Amino acid sequence: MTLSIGLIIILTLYVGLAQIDALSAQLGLYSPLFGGMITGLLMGNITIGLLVGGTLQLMILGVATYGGASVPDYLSGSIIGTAYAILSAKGAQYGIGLAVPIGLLLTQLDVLARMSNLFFQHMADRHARTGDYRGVERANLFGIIPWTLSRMIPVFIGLFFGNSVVNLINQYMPAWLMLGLKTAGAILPALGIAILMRYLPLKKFFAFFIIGFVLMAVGGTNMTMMAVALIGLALAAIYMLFKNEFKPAPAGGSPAARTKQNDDDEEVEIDD
Amino acid sequence: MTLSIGLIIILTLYVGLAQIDALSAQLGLYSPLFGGMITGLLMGNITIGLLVGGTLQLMILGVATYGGASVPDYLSGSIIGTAYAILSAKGAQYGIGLAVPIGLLLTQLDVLARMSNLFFQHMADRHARTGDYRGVERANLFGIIPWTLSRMIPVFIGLFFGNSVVNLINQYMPAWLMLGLKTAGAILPALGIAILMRYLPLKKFFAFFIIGFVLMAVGGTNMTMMAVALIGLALAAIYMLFKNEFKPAPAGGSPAARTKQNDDDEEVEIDD
Amino acid sequence: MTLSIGLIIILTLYVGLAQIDALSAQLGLYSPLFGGMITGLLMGNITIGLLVGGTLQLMILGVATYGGASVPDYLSGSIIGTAYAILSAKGAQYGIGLAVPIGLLLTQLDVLARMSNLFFQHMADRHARTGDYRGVERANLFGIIPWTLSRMIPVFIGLFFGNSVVNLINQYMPAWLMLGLKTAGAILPALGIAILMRYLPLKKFFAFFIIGFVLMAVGGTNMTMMAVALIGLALAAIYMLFKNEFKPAPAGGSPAARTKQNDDDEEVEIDD
Amino acid sequence: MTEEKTTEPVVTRKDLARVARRNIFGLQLGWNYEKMQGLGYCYTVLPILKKLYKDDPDKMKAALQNHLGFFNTTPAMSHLIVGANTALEEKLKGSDQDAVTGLKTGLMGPFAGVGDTLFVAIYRTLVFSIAAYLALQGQAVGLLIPLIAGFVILYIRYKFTFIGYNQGQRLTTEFGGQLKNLTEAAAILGLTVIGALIPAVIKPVIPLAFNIGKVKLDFQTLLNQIIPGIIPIAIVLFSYWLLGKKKMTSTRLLFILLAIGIILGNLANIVKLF
Amino acid sequence: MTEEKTTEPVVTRKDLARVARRNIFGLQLGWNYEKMQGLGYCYTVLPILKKLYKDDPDKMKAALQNHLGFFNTTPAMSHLIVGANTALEEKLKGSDQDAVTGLKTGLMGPFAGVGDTLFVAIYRTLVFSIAAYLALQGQAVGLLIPLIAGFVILYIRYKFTFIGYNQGQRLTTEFGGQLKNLTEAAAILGLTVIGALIPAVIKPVIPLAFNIGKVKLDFQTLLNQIIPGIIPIAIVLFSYWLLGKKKMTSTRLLFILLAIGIILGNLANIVKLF
Amino acid sequence: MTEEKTTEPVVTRKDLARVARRNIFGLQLGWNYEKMQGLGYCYTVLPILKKLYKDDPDKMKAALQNHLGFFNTTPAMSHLIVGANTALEEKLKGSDQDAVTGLKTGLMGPFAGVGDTLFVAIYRTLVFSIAAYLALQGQAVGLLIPLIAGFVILYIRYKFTFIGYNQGQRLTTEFGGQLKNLTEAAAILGLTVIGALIPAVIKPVIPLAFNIGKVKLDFQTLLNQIIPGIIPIAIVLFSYWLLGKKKMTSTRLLFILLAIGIILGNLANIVKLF
Ligand SMILES: OC[C@H]1O[C@H](O)[C@@H](O)[C@@H](O)[C@@H]1O
Ligand SMILES: OC[C@H]1O[C@H](O)[C@@H](O)[C@@H](O)[C@@H]1O
Ligand SMILES: OC[C@H]1O[C@H](O)[C@@H](O)[C@@H](O)[C@@H]1O
Repeated sequence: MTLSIGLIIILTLYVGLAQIDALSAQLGLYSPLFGGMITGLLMGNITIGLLVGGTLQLMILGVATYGGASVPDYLSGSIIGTAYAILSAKGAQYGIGLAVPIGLLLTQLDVLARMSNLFFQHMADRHARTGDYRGVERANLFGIIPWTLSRMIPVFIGLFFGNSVVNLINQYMPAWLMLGLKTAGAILPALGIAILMRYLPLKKFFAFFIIGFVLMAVGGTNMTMMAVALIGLALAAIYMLFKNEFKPAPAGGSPAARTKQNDDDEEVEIDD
Repeated sequence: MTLSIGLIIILTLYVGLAQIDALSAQLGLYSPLFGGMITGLLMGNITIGLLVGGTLQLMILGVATYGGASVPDYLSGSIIGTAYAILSAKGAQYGIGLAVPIGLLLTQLDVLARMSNLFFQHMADRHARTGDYRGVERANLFGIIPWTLSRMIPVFIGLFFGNSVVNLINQYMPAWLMLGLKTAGAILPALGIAILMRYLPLKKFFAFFIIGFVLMAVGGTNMTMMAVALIGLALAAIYMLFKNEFKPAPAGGSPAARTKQNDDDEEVEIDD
Repeated sequence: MTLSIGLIIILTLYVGLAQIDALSAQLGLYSPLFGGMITGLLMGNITIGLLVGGTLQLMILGVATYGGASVPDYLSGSIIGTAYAILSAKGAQYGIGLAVPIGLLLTQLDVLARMSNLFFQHMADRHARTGDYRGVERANLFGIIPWTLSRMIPVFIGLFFGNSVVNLINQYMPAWLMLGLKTAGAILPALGIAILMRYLPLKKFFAFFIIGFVLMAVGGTNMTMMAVALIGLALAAIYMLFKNEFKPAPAGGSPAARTKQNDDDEEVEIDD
Repeated sequence: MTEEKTTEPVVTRKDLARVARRNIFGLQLGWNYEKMQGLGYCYTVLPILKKLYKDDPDKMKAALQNHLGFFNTTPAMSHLIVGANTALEEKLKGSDQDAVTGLKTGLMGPFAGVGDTLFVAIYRTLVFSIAAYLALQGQAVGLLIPLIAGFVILYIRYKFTFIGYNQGQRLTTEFGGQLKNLTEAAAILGLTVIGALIPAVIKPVIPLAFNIGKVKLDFQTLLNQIIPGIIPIAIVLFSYWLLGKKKMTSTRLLFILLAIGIILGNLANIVKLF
Repeated sequence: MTEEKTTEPVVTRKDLARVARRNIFGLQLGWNYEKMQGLGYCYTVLPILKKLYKDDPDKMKAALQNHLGFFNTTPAMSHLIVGANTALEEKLKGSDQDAVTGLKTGLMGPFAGVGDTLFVAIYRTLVFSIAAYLALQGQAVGLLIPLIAGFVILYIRYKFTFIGYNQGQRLTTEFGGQLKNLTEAAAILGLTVIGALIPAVIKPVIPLAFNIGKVKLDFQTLLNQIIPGIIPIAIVLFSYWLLGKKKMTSTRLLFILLAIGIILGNLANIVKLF
Repeated sequence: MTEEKTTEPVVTRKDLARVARRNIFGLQLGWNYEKMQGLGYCYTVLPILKKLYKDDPDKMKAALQNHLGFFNTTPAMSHLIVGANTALEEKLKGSDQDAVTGLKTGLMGPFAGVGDTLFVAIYRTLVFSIAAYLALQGQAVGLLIPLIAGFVILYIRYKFTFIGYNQGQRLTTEFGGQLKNLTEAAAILGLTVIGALIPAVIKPVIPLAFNIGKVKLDFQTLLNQIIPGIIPIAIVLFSYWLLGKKKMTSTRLLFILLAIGIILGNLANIVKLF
């Protein structure tokens, strides 16, 4: 199978739109899950798209651009990875194996975009000094250009050379690596989960983490994530019920102090 | 199969006795569950009796004669419905489908009985004025007559004409209605459950409702109602344990005030 | 199969060592579980050892030498019982059936050992009066002799006459007793569990007991003890979390008083 | 027996037991729209009236007319009131019928609130839902649950007469608080059971499947992958929501559910029409 | 609208709605390492500035430069600040730009803390983990979850502009307390889901079995008898522990996990080497 | 080390370590009905006595006799007392043997209560019940649980000597409170495990079935439809109830359970007799 130029252009436009979504409405187009699904859908194999996108999504679950940090671009990764997986007919694990290094590599382009915008900030500063508010407005909108190009260019290139790249890999990738990547793909979601655990108040509320784990682990075939989520909701509601019913009236300022303490506990710095 | 006159008389006597049970000892004879079971037992098909009685029981779960309200007479309904189901050999759903309109119709006779008793109240008032306490006593006991007749007459008639009614229905009931009633029978318990939810403090304790639902929904083949009830018991005990351990000493009158608030939340009026 | 004299000596030495473990480091060698397992291992049938040891372990779960009480010697019982079970090739239930009376009988030797040590206590008292601390030291170490002999002698004798005893039993034990002992073996763990329930604050925390029971009872094939233990851990953590968050500051001395009350509740005397 | 009494009691254990029996049997026989349980209440306390006013026709007449007045509460709770009433009547000996009426009408309202919740709504949920669940699985043995529980309640009602007699007018405060607690705990248990009842007894089979390419997708199976029991809970929550609407009655809801059932049951045929 | 205002308001509902839309669309378009969301913030509040300072070029210049200054917070929370800022700006009419800056910089820090936890960490866990879980089971329908939730969040962001405008400077105290509570409840829910996610999505197959006599012992089956999911949880806890180490970055952890995966996947062959 | 001390300490870390080892090994070797752990206690603290009173035969004699007196507590807890005793002995240098005795006899009682609950009842439940459960499933690996936990406890005992030494007489208040909390949490865990143990390890097969018409009803299957594990829990609750009776001993209960087992096992034959 080959990628038509039309499809390449559509996916390139999609990644630009998705990047704008990431900055503004955040409806989800920007997520690897959507990236994989849409690529899969357009290339006629939605299942592979869901597997690639879903796994990448879980890997990046705890990773976020806190404070403007740059994170691996698994959106572009999921698009190119899904495409390669379908082109090569080697299954989702193959696509994940490729999406990961691509996503890591593209981290740099995010940095580049954030730096390029400095130019528009300075342009706006100049307009501000003259009171030209329309100029300030324009400067902000220009920011769209670096943001979208930083995603559209690599995706275009990646898809355009897709066949050749895939052929190259197929020739040189050893069997043990394929086998290994398969298992690696199955454990990589641990990454996103572990990072997330660092950001949530695990020490205070570890009991609920255990309950969730055990329910799913021993729950059998009927157990679903939604079921566990409902139990989690019930437990949260019970916690709030008890808090409302039993909490002694706080002496001035003490609850703030208590919270601070917990925050300290959890604020572990992770460099992405 | 036909109903012997002896059986009709026994069931008629039973419904009279059951109505007295409903007013006095409330051991359960008055419940559709018993009505269906006993009719089924006497007619040689206890399973159908349990299915008809059980479903009607669940439909009326949240319905009660609060304040002297009249509710559908699903006791008589369950007796006649079970009898028709067995007579027609068309299964429990068929019996449920017939019991429902019968029960609704008979609501009116409950009203009639409650009105007829006015006569005895006034009789007692007259005796009271003369100090004839034996007369007052008698007046109260006379109340048994309207109460029991309001159930015994319709049940007798319903059973007596059973065969003809069943034949009529079988001739004219379309297939889609039979099919539809089958599914309707399977969802009708939602009625009693939803009404009950209006009478219980669902807003305050919805967490436990969720837990019960999820446990049963995902619990697999080993899960039983008794198991969930035990979990519910444990959760109630934990709530009381915490209440005893953690509840700050209440300031004068405040707990009453708090309760009032909850009551307000839940007191939704439902016309039956 | 017969027991070599070498094996008999090794097991005799083991029970001596295990008794010292019971008094000092308490690593577990003293437990029927280890007794059964090691005997089974050395005699080439570890599974039977685990079954005999495991069942005896559960029987003695709530039994402990509180205050220096003498308890059935199921350690020696598990060694001899496992050996007999393997020698007779009649299965674990057979071994358990024999281990129980043996363990009960040997209770007396524990009493004897504790009495014999009086001799060394008095020896130490004499040395103390002269200030001979080395003598005191020696007196304590001599205590090892009664303790170990009280286990080593019966185990040696039991194993030495093993074959003859087993033959005797096989000849005279009726079928119904064998059948009955099998079921008895399956319910005997109730003994240890019930005793333990008397020592734990069941009245206060019965809710958690129920939860544990229901989880395991309806949990299906995936449920394991470790899973329930994790849930128990989570519940304990939630209890402590709430205690920290919601407990009103105690007035002077009141928590002690409250605890006392609970203790009273639970302090049921059981004679072993 | 209560500290308020001065002379020795005339009401014996046997009298109280008799009143308790009459209360169980007779309270609601004469139920009517004017005085509701008024007739039955008078019937219930008659043995006491006879004992106290046998030789005083005027007091008897006054007492009879008084106790024939309006009364209505949860039958189980009425025992407490009858007991307290007896103690008061015995003490006042007909000297103050207003005090007696005040006691009755003051307690019947709040006791109906607590009692209807605890002894009707929650109690019936617990015993009948589990019994009905077993019945739907073809097991008649579940009927023992309401039967046994019924006898327990009878025993409690019997005891209530004595508690009411001994506690007298302190009933509302102390005893009321305990009942509130019990009601709350019972509500938690009841709601857990109600939640479980939904997937256990509402089991529609929805005959709807799509063919996408070669794969046949069964609608219900698909939904159950989100969470089993999603259709039953949706139907119940929809019913619950409807009941919150103005003008919605349980009878109307019944017809709506019947309609939904008929539609769902014929869904496969309905879809084919398009 | 707040009690602090004296003259009638000039900012209309329509103005606030416009600001809300700009906030959603434009806040981060010009994101840069110097002022972060500063450029976007200025863009967001421009309609207000135009309305207030159209006829006063000096105030306009000052306001533009002021609002181009450093700003950074969770986008969802920024609406509250923008709203409060608007109310203050309307009241002060440019008389005290320091007060405005103080409001912005004072709130953005704490709001970033709460907001990144609630609207990023927990929110994404909930919607994306369930969606990804369904995706791994081949169901695209799960993608509706983030989509629908996304629209809900948009609505909340829209409302936040108005809440910020009405609450003014009281934002931190009252509203902050509510958000803390919500964050705590959401964290419980989030951690439950995270715990469940581990055995649900981490599913390595470890090809390792021992032959003891005639019995074949599969390593993974054996471990699962202790508790199913023991391998996934061990991998996650190991990763969690590594992340707590100095010098450990998520990228390094990625390579470690890749290595572990490759080793585990080839375990059968590796064992044969010995 | 504690604030009560004035002169520099003579007891070294090495001394304390030695005492801890003797405590573990020797405390109960000389256990007897007269002084219980008295002989072992004297053995345990001997290194300290030697160091302090080597050159003072009178004090040595007095100290020896004193420490040979009655002593009894949970071995794990004894370390705390030995530690505190050492600190006091070092401070008083034999000047007040009554204070030392007071410390020992004052602490040993309450510490036995907490210690026997935590380190015996609950601890053994947790480690041995899970290990025995795995053993009954044929897995020897479970024996590692008590073994590993045993080493952890050894480490704790070792530490307790030092904690006792440093905390001195403040032991009862602060440290006691922490232990109480731990005991409560551990009891919750223990009771959950005990509850689970019942259906996991009590598995009687009751050979009883009825033939009603053509249907064969298996007694046990029928009961399990109410709740699986109903027979095991009934047997345990019955045993628990019996143990509460006067004159009931665990040995008697053992014979009762044996009898029940023999009856249940032969039930099919017994029923045939009638
Ligand atoms: O951390 C606060 C904030 O920083 C940046 O502006 C962005 O990455 C946001 O997504 C984030 O919420
Ligand atoms: O509501 C109070 C009371 O009213 C009526 O008397 C009857 O319907 C009772 O069942 C009910 O408890
Ligand atoms: O009860 C306190 C204590 O008494 C004896 O010394 C021994 O049996 C110990 O095991 C126990 O802990």
